[in-house]
Amino acid sequence: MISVQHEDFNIGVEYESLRSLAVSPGAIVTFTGLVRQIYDQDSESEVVQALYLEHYPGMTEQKLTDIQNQAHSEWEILESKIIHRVGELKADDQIVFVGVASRHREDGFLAAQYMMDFLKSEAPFWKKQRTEKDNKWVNSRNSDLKAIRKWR
Amino acid sequence: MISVQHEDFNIGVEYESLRSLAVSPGAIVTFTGLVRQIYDQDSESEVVQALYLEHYPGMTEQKLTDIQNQAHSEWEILESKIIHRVGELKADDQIVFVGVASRHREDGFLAAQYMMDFLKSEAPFWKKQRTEKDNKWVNSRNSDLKAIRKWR
Amino acid sequence: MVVKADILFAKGTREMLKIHYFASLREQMGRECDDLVLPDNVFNVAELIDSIKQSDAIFKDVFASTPKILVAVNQVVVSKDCQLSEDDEIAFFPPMTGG
Amino acid sequence: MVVKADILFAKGTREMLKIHYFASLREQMGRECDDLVLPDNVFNVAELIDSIKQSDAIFKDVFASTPKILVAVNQVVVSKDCQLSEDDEIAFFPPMTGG
Repeated sequence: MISVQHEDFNIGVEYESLRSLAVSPGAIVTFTGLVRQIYDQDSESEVVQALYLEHYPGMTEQKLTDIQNQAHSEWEILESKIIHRVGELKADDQIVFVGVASRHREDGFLAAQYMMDFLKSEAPFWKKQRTEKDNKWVNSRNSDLKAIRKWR
Repeated sequence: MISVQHEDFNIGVEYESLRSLAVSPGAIVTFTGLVRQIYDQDSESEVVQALYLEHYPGMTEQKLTDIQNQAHSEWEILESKIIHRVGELKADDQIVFVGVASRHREDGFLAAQYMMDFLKSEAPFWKKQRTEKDNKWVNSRNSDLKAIRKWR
Repeated sequence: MVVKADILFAKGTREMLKIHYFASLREQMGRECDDLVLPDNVFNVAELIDSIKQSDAIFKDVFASTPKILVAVNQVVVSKDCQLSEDDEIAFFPPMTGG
Repeated sequence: MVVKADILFAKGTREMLKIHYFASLREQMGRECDDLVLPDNVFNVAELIDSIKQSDAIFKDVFASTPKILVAVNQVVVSKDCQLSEDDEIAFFPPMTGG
């Protein structure tokens, strides 16, 4: 299941949902991404006050579904969930959730990392951050582009 | 922080604890291990009804602390927590929790995997499982021994 | 699927390309989208970009000043030699930064 | 640190090795632990195991029938050539299966 939403999400609820949907899981891995106050992308530390998340409706849902299906074909997964928020967010807010229930821990860890890596570089979301100084679009990170190469 | 306990634990509570203790985390990874009903170790599927977790008091706490300290020295981690239950457990019960708050997702995923891999092979816990057929000690998995080699 | 005969026949009701701009491109273009009749000499994405550059100075400036622009056709990221049909949904945007 | 002179002098109050057994070994031994005075000719783990095998038939059987037994001295897993002191805490157990 995937969800693109304005609303916040609750890890406890998402975890229990994966736990009850999966038949006899041995491992549940969750990843949550949050808005960091100190964003060090441009080598200078700036305090991020807010973040605006833009997305491409339609393509986003399709891409997240593709990424999830791909993860299910690569590893032995029982259930998984991707949530991504859009719109205005504050520092320390939750942005993204990936949860995987699997029989064995290796599949859970790898599938969660796989989904996060592809989501970062291939799902059509864009971040604009507001600091004390200005308002600017976040640049893509080279490390994120490298991250998906390891899966090829 | 580490905890060896009989009581169950709550992922939502553990997640929020990591989130509030860590200063501006960008990523929180949680791993939860559960008692699988279908345990296929001996190539035959048996329904596990209960599990008894024995441990070596003193050495367990020391080893978990060592593993946690090692993870903190290997990766950039803000906060982490290990919980392991002991005593009688039922099928579908939670056994083990590892949570990591970090700035970047790579550190969080790697540190959580690292702690789980070493916990599996080096922390003095032993599982005895009760199936419909019998009551027997679980054998260590070769894949678990291999898992720690990748970190050397 | 629209066949060539239909296009020639129904010139007046010819379908439009929908072009979307996202994030910094949307801001620089000053608008979210454009509708455009696929020019007769344009068959792929590279040709479309060249064609719009000639008619739209802002578009030309944005493409000149932005280091990397991705193109999606019908919501799938494609390379510049991707063939176009006259009712395609095109989108231009910078590299993604979600997650 | 107890020096040799003390051991010889205070034979009656000599400290004991504590030996723990866990999991399947505990069940096979039929007990959780043993107290043992470190024999004079025993300096390391391998020698201790041989020594106990000679005095304890159950221990000998358990060691013969168990494919892999780990040893911890003072709560740290060690190899069989680990040197012993007379107040060490020894533990024997099968490979761990937690998590």
